[in-house]
Amino acid sequence: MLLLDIKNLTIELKTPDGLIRAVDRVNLSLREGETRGLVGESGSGKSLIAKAIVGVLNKRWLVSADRFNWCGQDLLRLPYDQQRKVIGRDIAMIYQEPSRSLDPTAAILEQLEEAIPDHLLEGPWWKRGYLRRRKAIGLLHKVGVRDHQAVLQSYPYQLSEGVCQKIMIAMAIAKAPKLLIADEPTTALESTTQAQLFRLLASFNQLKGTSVLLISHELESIARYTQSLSVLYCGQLVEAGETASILKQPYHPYTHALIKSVPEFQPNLQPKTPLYALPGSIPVLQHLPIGCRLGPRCPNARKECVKTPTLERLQNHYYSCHFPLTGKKDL
Amino acid sequence: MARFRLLPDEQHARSPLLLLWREFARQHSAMSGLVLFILFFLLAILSPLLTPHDPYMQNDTLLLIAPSWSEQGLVQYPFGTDDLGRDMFSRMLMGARYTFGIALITVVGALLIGLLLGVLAGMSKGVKSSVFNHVLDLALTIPSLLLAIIIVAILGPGLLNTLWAIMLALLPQFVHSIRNAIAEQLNQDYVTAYRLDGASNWQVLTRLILPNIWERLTVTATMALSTAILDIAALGFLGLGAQAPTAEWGAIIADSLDLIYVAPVGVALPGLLIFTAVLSVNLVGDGLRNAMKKRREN
Amino acid sequence: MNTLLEVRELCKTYRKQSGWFSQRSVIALQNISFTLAEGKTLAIVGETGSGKSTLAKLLVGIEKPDSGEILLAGQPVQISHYRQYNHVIRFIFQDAAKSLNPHQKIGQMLDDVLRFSTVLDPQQRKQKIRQTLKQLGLLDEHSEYYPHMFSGGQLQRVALARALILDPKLLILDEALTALDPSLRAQIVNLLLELQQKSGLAYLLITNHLRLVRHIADDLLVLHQGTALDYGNTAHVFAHAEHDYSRKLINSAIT
Amino acid sequence: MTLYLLRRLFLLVFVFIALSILAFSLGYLFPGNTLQNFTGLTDISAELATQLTAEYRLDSGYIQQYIAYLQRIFSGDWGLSFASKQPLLQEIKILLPATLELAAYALLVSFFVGIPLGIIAAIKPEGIISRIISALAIAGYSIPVFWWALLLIMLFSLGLGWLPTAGRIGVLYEIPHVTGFMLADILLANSQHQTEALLNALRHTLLPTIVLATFPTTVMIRFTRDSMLDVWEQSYIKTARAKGLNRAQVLYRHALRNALLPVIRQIGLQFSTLITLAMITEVIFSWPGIGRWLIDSIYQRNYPAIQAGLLVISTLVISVNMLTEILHTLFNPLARKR
Amino acid sequence: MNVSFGQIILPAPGRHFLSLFLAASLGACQPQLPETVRSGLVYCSEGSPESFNPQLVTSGTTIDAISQQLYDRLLDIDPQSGELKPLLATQWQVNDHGTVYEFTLRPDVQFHQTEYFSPSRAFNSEDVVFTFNRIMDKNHPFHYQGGGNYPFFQSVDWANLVERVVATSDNTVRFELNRPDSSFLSNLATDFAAILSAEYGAAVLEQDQPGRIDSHPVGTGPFRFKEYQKDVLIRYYRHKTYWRELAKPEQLVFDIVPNNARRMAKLFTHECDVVAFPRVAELGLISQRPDVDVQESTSMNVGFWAFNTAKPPFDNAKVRLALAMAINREAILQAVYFGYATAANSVLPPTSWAYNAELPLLPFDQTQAKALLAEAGYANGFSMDIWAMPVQRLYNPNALKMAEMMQADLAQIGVRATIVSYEWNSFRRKLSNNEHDSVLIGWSADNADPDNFFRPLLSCSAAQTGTNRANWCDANFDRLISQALLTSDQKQRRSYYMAAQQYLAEQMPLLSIAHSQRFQALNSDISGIDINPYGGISLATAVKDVK
Repeated sequence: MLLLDIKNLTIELKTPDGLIRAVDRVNLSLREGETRGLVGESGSGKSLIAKAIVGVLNKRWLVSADRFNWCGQDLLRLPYDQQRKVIGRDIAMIYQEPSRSLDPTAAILEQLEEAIPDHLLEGPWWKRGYLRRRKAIGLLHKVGVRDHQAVLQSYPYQLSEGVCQKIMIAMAIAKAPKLLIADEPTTALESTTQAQLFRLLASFNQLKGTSVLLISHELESIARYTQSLSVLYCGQLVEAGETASILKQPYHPYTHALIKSVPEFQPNLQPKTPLYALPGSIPVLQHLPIGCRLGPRCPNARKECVKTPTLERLQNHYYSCHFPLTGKKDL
Repeated sequence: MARFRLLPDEQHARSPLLLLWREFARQHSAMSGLVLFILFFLLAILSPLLTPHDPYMQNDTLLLIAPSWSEQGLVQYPFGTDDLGRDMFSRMLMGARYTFGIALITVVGALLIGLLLGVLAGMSKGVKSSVFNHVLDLALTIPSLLLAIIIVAILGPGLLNTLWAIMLALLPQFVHSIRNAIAEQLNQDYVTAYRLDGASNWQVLTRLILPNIWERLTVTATMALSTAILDIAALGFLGLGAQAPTAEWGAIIADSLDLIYVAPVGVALPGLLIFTAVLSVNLVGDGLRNAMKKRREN
Repeated sequence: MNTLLEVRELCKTYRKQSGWFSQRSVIALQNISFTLAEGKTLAIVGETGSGKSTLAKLLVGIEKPDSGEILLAGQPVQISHYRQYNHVIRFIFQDAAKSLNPHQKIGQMLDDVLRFSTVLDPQQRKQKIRQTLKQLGLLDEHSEYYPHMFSGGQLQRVALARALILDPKLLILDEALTALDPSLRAQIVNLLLELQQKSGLAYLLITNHLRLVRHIADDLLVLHQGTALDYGNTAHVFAHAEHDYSRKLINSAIT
Repeated sequence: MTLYLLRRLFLLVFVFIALSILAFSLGYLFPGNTLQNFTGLTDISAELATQLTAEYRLDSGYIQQYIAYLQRIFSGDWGLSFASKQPLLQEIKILLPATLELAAYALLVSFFVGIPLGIIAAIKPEGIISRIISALAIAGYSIPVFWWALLLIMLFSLGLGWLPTAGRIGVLYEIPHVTGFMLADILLANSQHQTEALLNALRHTLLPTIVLATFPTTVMIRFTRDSMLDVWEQSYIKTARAKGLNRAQVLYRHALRNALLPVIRQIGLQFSTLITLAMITEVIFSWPGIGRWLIDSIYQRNYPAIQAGLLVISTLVISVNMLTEILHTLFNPLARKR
Repeated sequence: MNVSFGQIILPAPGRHFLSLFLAASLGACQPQLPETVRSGLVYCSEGSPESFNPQLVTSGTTIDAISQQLYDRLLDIDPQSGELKPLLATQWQVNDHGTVYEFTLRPDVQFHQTEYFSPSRAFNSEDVVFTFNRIMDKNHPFHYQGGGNYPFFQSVDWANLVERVVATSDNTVRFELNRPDSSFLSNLATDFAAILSAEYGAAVLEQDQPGRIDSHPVGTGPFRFKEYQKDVLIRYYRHKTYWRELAKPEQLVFDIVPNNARRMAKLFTHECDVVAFPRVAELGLISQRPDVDVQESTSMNVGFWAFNTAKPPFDNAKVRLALAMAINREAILQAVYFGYATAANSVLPPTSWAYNAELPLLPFDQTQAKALLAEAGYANGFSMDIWAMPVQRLYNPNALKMAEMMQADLAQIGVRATIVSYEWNSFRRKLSNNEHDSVLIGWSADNADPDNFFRPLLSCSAAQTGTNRANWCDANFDRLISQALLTSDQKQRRSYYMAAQQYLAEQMPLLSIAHSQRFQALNSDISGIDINPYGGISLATAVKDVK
């Protein structure tokens, strides 16, 4: 069953000069227990999508979609309170700067306990406080923090980024969410900690069946831990499908470039030889090319590319390109 | 990470200053504040040319003429005359020079001296700087008006002494603000980069730090200006600042207080002018702050 | 191949005031030695606090070492006279946007570099600026731009232009590639490689991005808490790291 | 933490020394006879002069003089007032509570009006209520306090005749001076007409409090609003909301604490302005406090009084400053970091 | 924008609502007021008293506040006729030479019972002797208390006039004079001649606090002293064993409000029951209000501009005359007195019997003034200062404004004037030291005798004591006014005074500017207060009509 089913999600920024379309008709779906990666360069709109799902975008942004279903309920058409309730119950999110995502003036214990919903505490009300505390300690152990006594009494500034991120995860899983969104969770961390965290996320997916939406601009770190992948470029979905199949055979020139630019995916590449790179730079939001936004940088671009390509499907593999790298396309 | 850079037309280069102005001009209140500010500024410069009558000339035959909107008023005296037959309108205009103009001079003076001290403090380190900081902290805790009052007590009342007093009283906050701004700048990567490019301390200061802090300085200066206007007027009102015939707004209020029942205009009008002047300065300052914030956000 | 830079037994200790009288010493670097030949790339890897940033600061002269020597082309130097040594060593900051004065046009900024450190006349400076911009794939009109008008990748090019305009022999890149998006990073990496091949530039790459290191670095130095653990040919260290910590670091990136 | 407190204390001592040096040097800076400025005696006979000179160490170096000055300050011998010939310390003891009382009311008003309004203004920053609050705030921020006081007097006292224009209580009520705080003294006076006296005192207090509270209230509004808007944009607020807390919970548990912590500090900073404004307010409402006394002293060239007034007011301001800073640190884990 | 801030009219419903709100929140519950508050009277005065002993002072402010409230004199002056009336003395006899006066004292007059003094006996002749010996006798224990200056008595040359004061019995006192003095009885009737308590004097001496006799007064007057807060208020309570009809108000408070406008405001808000010296500018406005009454009376006073004749160039009569002629007096009358005053050609007001009506009013002639200056050798003018008193007085409601006008006038003849003003007490101190060039001040009569204008203001003895603001000592003039005192024939005296006035007009030690009327504003529920043309006000008879 589809947990999340979004069709033609559009997110626009209100500026004095008019609306700027930062996310352009993106489709995104997630099954129960699935881990999906959301990849794109910075500014491609991946964080916006995540925030739109959790509903924490501020008023300067305008969100619209043909369909925005969560467990069959269209969130955008739900009353505000209802929407918050559903999201608060089912979806959790962690951010790239854990130390700033924790309230600097509150002790960890307080913040962690606050994240534990009442309905998960089984016991008479007078034991709630004790249970809550036990649960908080348990959560810390789950995310691999052993020295719970010291950590619980600490304030965020006293802890390292890695521990903060673990606490963020502990807070996220406290309510046993159906979906965990991780927005660049490892950017601020040391490389040795990064792997640890990804493994942690993967283990929750496997043990509890929690769906995970992993957002990153580093294709190589995401590819290892996700089952499926969505690739964004400049607010457009360029390709989506199972991770393995995309890595094996990308249809879109951008995905192709992305894969080829990472030395790790090119085992035969000699050291100090040029990497594959698309020419040009990412356009700024005010000056997006019409049609396919990769157009000016695309090696295969032709005049048809001024029209926005539609999302095509090949088995479980979606792509949006007029001239995919393999396979025939009927016009 | 995904913070969007909203870039303007690539055709014409927009300097940060221009962006600031664009954000500023977008706020109606800030713009009206600016217009008023310019008006007061022009008044302060041109008032002797604009006054229809000599603001100090007493006219025994025209005592306490009502403002021209009242039935007993005369057209030549739009705000009427005071109890010595002096034209209120002209006195109000001259007041712009004394209250607003002197405040402006005070702030500019304090700014310049503050810049000197602030740069010295900001660029130096160690024990000297720590002692300096403590002295500065002390000076900051003493209210500006109190400091001004003490200085006036030493020097004796008078507009010129007020000027020195307020300048001295404003100084600590300028030094503080400039020192902090410079310290902040010195921590920036681009300062290090500039040094690595071969820039001397002086070049770092003049070509890099000053252009980068002057916007903040302007905001500090507007706050200081509103304080200065209020302080000058308050001292004038208390009889410690501008003395009797001087057409300083605060002094005029104090002067007219005795006639508050007969001629309330003498209290209402200068007060309104002080209020408007301070408001215009605050609107500009607020607008500037908002504009800087908006520019940063975009 | 000539040795461009040699570092011998470099030490640096920071003193921090803690309380009124007591001082706490933090050892940032301890006996670091390495050499770098012309046209080669040395990568220095390590986690935050390993001392790699301190090393960079010592090398460009922002800070002075407590002991040890830095030799340029065999000559011991005190790198604090920037106008002289910035013709040899240039520094690229982690965040290009923060290393540029927001109130100055790119052209002016480049012009300032030349004014401070060369004796070129305005005409020659203009010429040099144009040439450098072109070399880095930027346009002439970019010199009329303010930093905020560039996108991330372009800004890194501008930063490179600023470094290269003095024709240095060595670039120190402090995490300068880490924050870039993959496709842009590839572009910049290509650019760096091209420059090295063409003009024999040497790079000192400070990073914790080991996959990239494997691709572009000739030598590798692993730093941990101020001491050098493994030092040698990149491929060798990757294959046969001596210290546990080095292995852990390498494994975390490669598995 | 102890170290921090010690350090603050050390700073306080340093600041006080600097302040006392300033006050001491005023004895020389003021026009007129130094001996007179220190003692407050206007007619000093030759033999008394020799005696006092020895006592005040005016014949020795400045440092000895300063030490003698400090000794006098601590032993409570502050000299006499030129104007009343009364010991200054005694006068100040009577006057200071009146100022403190007024300042305290104003501060309370600014707290209970300013902070809620600031929060309301921050909740919908573009809304009409928020705009009105902001406009009021900037107007209140710009209004000259003496003019504002006059306007209110004209309206409420002269126009409508509801409220008195001067003093702390009707002059016909005789309230013995015990604590110096009028309301407390009335309650302590234990007369059968307490209620009437209390109401009378409240009527007298109302206008000065409103006038004095205007500026700090607007500062509070602006500060709370900015602080709140700032905090509301922080990631941890988003985290809290993603946790599933509702708006009120987020506001109460996370936003408020973080937004109000800097406000505590602001009180300390505002206190200095408050005292200055209190001086003007006291003059206009004939409030028998230390500010009015100080300004009168300037008219009267009462140098010993000016000297003492400066010392008292500045010490007060600095102590309050220090206190709020310590409170701020106590409540704010982040500030302890340093 | 036709806003009159003085009377802001709100629409009726709003007004009602607001007043309801205020009444509810602050509750002005009239009926339960304590008696001291209910019948208490608040008199808003224009300044602080200098002392609580009338002997030591001259200022009208002090006299108003202390003299008739706390003390009684031997004699009184009938405000209507100006004749002498018995007070503490029930009757008196003079010998034929006019040199011995014998007074019979009133029995059963009680001194105040206060927190600091309980009298053991009633008033008797010992108190009279004590009181006047303090002034005359340099060996009196209190003579030098408070500086040893008794300005009024010194100005009338009391010490040389009175040989001695003897208690002839418990209730009779004899004054022996060195020479006859026609103003002697009038002087005893002035507010300065208050009777102190000898017993209290002994008590404070015993406590070694002699200063308290002047700061914590004990008298026989209708009110007793309670407390004094400098520059704030004086509080009196009713003297419960007063020999005459008890004072109507149980409590009397002098609320010290130096600022004119503020005093008016307090009147309008009923914070004050009686207001001294309402500003003449606002009289029209006050009379429109139904809740406020204005009392008016002629008053014997003069406002003048005195030159410090000891200082050059003011020692030159031509310079003084020139300065006087440069002043536009008419304008001053309009702008400062708002027409509620008559131009003065002499120090004596027209109501005095010695007034010289033939004396011409000094013309306003700046050309001639210039000519005179040139004659005196100051063709290019000079710089001077004009001291303007910081308080308003009957004789000069706004000295600062007057000074500003004169400053402008003087500029026309090339004299550059600086205006100087200090707080009132410092002002008077500095003035007594003769630090001024010229000063704007004035004089209100203490009794109906013309001598009260000449001797305190311009005699040599007054120049020594410091009430002679012109610092003028002229043998010729002194001779004229002393001769006038030696005779009791009014016609004869009058001719001397005429000559003296003529002489003053030529010498111009001071320029008499105006004689003004005296006003007093009070709430309409107050009655029973009359203005005395000879200074001091008595509030004992004031009745507050409580609703």
